[in-house]
Amino acid sequence: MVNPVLSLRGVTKRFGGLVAVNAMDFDVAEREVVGLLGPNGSGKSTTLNLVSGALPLTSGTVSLWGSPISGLPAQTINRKGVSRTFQLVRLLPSMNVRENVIAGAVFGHRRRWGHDAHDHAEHLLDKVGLGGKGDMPLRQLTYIDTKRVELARTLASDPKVLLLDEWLAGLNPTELQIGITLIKSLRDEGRTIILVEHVMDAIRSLCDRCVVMAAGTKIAEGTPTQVLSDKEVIRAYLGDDDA
Amino acid sequence: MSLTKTDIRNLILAAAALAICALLPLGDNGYWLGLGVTIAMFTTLATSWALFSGPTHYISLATAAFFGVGTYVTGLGIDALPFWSLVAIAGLIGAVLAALVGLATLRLSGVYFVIFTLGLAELVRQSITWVQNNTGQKGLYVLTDLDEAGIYWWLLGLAAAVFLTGWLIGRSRLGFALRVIGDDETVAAHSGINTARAKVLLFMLPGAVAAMTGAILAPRYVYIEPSLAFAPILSFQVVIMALLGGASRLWGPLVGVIPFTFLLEAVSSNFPNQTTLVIGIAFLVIVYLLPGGFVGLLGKILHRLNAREGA
Amino acid sequence: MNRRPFLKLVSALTIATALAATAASAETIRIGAVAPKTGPLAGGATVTQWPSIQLWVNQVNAAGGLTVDGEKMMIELIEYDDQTNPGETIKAVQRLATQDDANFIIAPYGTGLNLAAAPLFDRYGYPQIAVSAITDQQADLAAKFSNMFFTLGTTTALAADVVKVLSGMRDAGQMGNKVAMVNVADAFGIELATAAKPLFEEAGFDIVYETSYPLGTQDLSPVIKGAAAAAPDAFVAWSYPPDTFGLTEQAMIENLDVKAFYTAVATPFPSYGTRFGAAAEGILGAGGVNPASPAFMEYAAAHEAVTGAKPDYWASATTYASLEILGQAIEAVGLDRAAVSAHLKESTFETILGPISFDENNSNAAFWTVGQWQGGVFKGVASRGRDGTVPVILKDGWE
Amino acid sequence: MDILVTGILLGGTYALIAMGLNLQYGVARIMNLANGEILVAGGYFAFIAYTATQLSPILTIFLVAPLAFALNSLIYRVMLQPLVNRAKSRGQLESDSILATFGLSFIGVGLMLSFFGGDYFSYSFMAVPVEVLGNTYGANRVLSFVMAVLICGALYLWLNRSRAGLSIRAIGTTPASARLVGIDVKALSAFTFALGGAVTAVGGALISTYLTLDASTGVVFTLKALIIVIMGGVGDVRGTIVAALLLGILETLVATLLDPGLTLAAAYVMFLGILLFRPQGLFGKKPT
Repeated sequence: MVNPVLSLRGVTKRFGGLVAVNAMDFDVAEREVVGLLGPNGSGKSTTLNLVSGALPLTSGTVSLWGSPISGLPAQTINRKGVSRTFQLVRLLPSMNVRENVIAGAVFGHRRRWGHDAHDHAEHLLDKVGLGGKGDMPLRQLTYIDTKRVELARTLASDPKVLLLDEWLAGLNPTELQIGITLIKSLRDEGRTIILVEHVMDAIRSLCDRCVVMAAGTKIAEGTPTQVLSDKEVIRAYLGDDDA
Repeated sequence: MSLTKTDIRNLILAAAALAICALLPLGDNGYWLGLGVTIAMFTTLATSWALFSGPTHYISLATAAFFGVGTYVTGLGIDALPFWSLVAIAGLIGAVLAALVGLATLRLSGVYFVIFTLGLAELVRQSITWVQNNTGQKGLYVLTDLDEAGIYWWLLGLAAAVFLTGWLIGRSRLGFALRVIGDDETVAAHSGINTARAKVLLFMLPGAVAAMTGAILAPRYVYIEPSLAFAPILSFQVVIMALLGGASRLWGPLVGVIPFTFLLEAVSSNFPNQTTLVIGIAFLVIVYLLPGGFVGLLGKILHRLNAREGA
Repeated sequence: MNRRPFLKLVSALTIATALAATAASAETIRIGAVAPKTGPLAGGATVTQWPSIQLWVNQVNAAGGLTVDGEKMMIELIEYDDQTNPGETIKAVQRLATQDDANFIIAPYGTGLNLAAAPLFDRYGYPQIAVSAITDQQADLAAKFSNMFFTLGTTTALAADVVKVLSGMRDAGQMGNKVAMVNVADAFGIELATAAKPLFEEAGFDIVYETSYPLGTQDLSPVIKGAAAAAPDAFVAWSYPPDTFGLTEQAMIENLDVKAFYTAVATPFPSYGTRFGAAAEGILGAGGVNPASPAFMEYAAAHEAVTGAKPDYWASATTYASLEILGQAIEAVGLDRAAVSAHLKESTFETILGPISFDENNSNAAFWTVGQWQGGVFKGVASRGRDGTVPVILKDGWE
Repeated sequence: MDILVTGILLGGTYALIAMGLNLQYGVARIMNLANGEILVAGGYFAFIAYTATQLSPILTIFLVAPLAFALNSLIYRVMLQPLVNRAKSRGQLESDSILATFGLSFIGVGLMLSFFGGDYFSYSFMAVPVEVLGNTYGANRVLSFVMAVLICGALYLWLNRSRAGLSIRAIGTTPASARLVGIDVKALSAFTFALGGAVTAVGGALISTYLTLDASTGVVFTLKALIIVIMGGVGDVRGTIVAALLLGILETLVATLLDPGLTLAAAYVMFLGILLFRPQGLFGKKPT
């Protein structure tokens, strides 16, 4: 791959004796949507945490446009243009919807403050489908709306790379379609996206490429159709019942 | 940055309140002024404490350490330097000390911070007495012409500066960053906030203010002794007053300091033999009956009123 | 939790305030007292300050009060606890001066608290007969606060007389000239050590061990072991109450072999004698009295009868004497505070310690400096201008 | 060698001071700032028993322990249980309990003052030298060290070998999961809090044989205990013992070889060092 936006080389994470992520290698090209798949506990979220700086690496490197970002604190990685959502939605409970979005805009990759940040937040709320709800307190939001707020906050710093950790999980079919359309529009804006996802419909319609993990190791890489028919992948998901 | 009409109105009201407070020494030069000094002192300390601890939820018990350092700055320098410069130096030393402590401990979880700050007063006191002992320093006497009214005005000025700083921080990126950190530190870091730096920067404020308060009050104590300058009780008084008022609002500590000062005054004048006992009971009453402080109580009342109107 | 305790507190407050208001009738002399009942200095104040105040007020009132302008006036005592906190001392003095309209205020306890209160005593014109305020700054302080009087002596005198007593023993050939000197790292200990060091050197003593330890040190055995290793002839500790006890016990356990053993504050406390019993024999300490004088014996007996506790052998009697002085001055010139202050400066007062007068620095020039446990009693062995010193004896083991 | 023995003896004292708090904080999650007052109260009791009836402090502790247990049990049920119930998070319980127990410590000082007065209390018990490895030490310190070993050993065995001990350790590690496997967290928390109080009071009774106490000194001990508990790792008996011994040895080393004036500074430097490099304490488990 020429000039990958993000590349992982030998990325490893140990918790005591347990190897959660074992020598992961893969690249993500600009404007690409890459799905990170695998059964529960296979190390997908941990990999995402290593990229975003939430956890320190045991060994290996993560590079952004060729320069290493592994070892940097989360805030520095965010300022370089990598932004994420969380597996369990994390919002700021003491703030209203708009302030939650502004929180993403003030300190990140592209910084805004004052009226600028306010207007930008309104614009993003419109975009994620929460137009006019800026003054609402969080406790009045539905589940998908909390996900929308989190996405808007993630977008507020105008990131180049988006890490979405099961952002589509738990949505009903209608909401899922809305979500898929939204993510597509983000790619069309020129963002590079890594998805940790279980929802197969979303993977098929969104991902250019998939990386499949099992027990911390990469077991397959390719287009969604390729990896989903890979024997190794099927065994990882369904178990070794024919062995 | 632009000021709205409400902002301007609030500023004018605050300036007027300050002016009225500044007139106190002209009205009474004794008992009430003495209480005024106490209130001004605790307002300054508790408000600056809450500026850091309110948003971050770190309970700092380091007030006595910084305060003691401030009294020592005045005690050591009063014969050599003008008073105003000592207050400034105390603020500077307090800020630097706070930065060092913050760098070392603010990455730790809350309870370690509590205990380290609690021990800090003792540590600083031992270090100072050790140096004093090994340099053959005699007792420190602060004999100045600064009287009670002068100390009061100094404290009032400092309190005003603290409120202004707090107000400005509340409108700044730093203040906003701290609210985010207080809500969710992980989100803060992933939103590009340098959490450690923001916390250390803000911790320098109560450090500097407590040291300046100590420097201002040193002439009132006349004789600077380590065991009196670093008395740990001060740290706890500041915490309880700030929490009684409510640390989530800039004016919260103020509404805690005033009733608490009068309560302590009533207790110590009426129960001279059971002061400690009654203070302890008062403490428990606050913890059990007013968990959110007066600010929380007000919030609840407003909420109930709103609910009634809505229904 | 229900609301009842709070209501009780409120009603108790109301009642107490009402009582305080009615009690303040015109026929009494209101005398205020503020000293620690809690905090680090409470232990000392409970032995030295409060009982003597209680005794004096009790005795004066039992005798029908003080005679002012030919009329007997009873004393009404108003007590406040300053929690060993100078801020509280200041508030309490202000309260006494302006809210309680106290006629006179008894000086607080401890150097720091006395000095914190001094500007207020000065401003309101109250005479401040300080007892437990030992300082070398008496001249400066008296110049600044003209109503402040000092009774218990100066830091330098306290240190100098220890040197004098030890020099005497050495010159008499009773011991060598090696001294181990330690001090508690608090203002008092540091001041005394700083004053004593050059005096020891001038007197030709060899300081073979010198160190300080923090207030509240739980194990003083390294200090005693360090001193023992230097094989001194005399051990001198400028110590505070908890460490005075701790050092003595360690010295006993280590069987510290010295001819003279000195610890400072709390050595004259009766509880020191009770605790160490025969082992206390020959131990030197700060202060002293003439326990054989009839005046002191009478005072000690009354002290025990009224307060249930024995007085200490130093500042207790001086505290009582300071109150006698105040009483005599009031009887001489009345309730006018300026007149009382003036009278204090020019007169001589008969007290249980003997006659006391104040010099041009408002200082009492006659005071006890060094005492020693002899036969279960702490006797003065050195003083400035006091009668009844007894010869010093050698410390002969710890049994 | 002498330094080592002196340090270990002092470490025994520190273990007595800190062990009770470790139980209270590690399991019941109450950072009990009134710990020092319980200790001083235990000391008072021994003092009165000894001066009034010549009852040896070694026997007094058998009276002190059940009394302190009952008192602390009452304190927990009446005052602290409501806080535990209303706390929404660990952090809230921490700040609430800091404030509540701080109030309690005031009440403790106030009560002791009104009952016993503010005088120092000290008495001489077994203040005779004993020889250990060629050097002399106070018999009372040696005795209290032996008692510390016995108490800590018993606690350790009980926590690690008995069923109740296992449940208590489970609560200390993960209260939520302990509830799921059928452990009565409330009752055991109360029990452990009371036990911690009893251990502290016994420690106070033993310490009073060689330290001079008064009603207001409790806070000094609370502070030391907190530092030791945090250094050792919250909720771990071994950690507290090791931290107490380390602190004792360090302080004695500094006092003997450097300067007694620097002992406290050295203790805090060690405390800070441990916090920086092992924030979970010497024996604490890393939170996952």
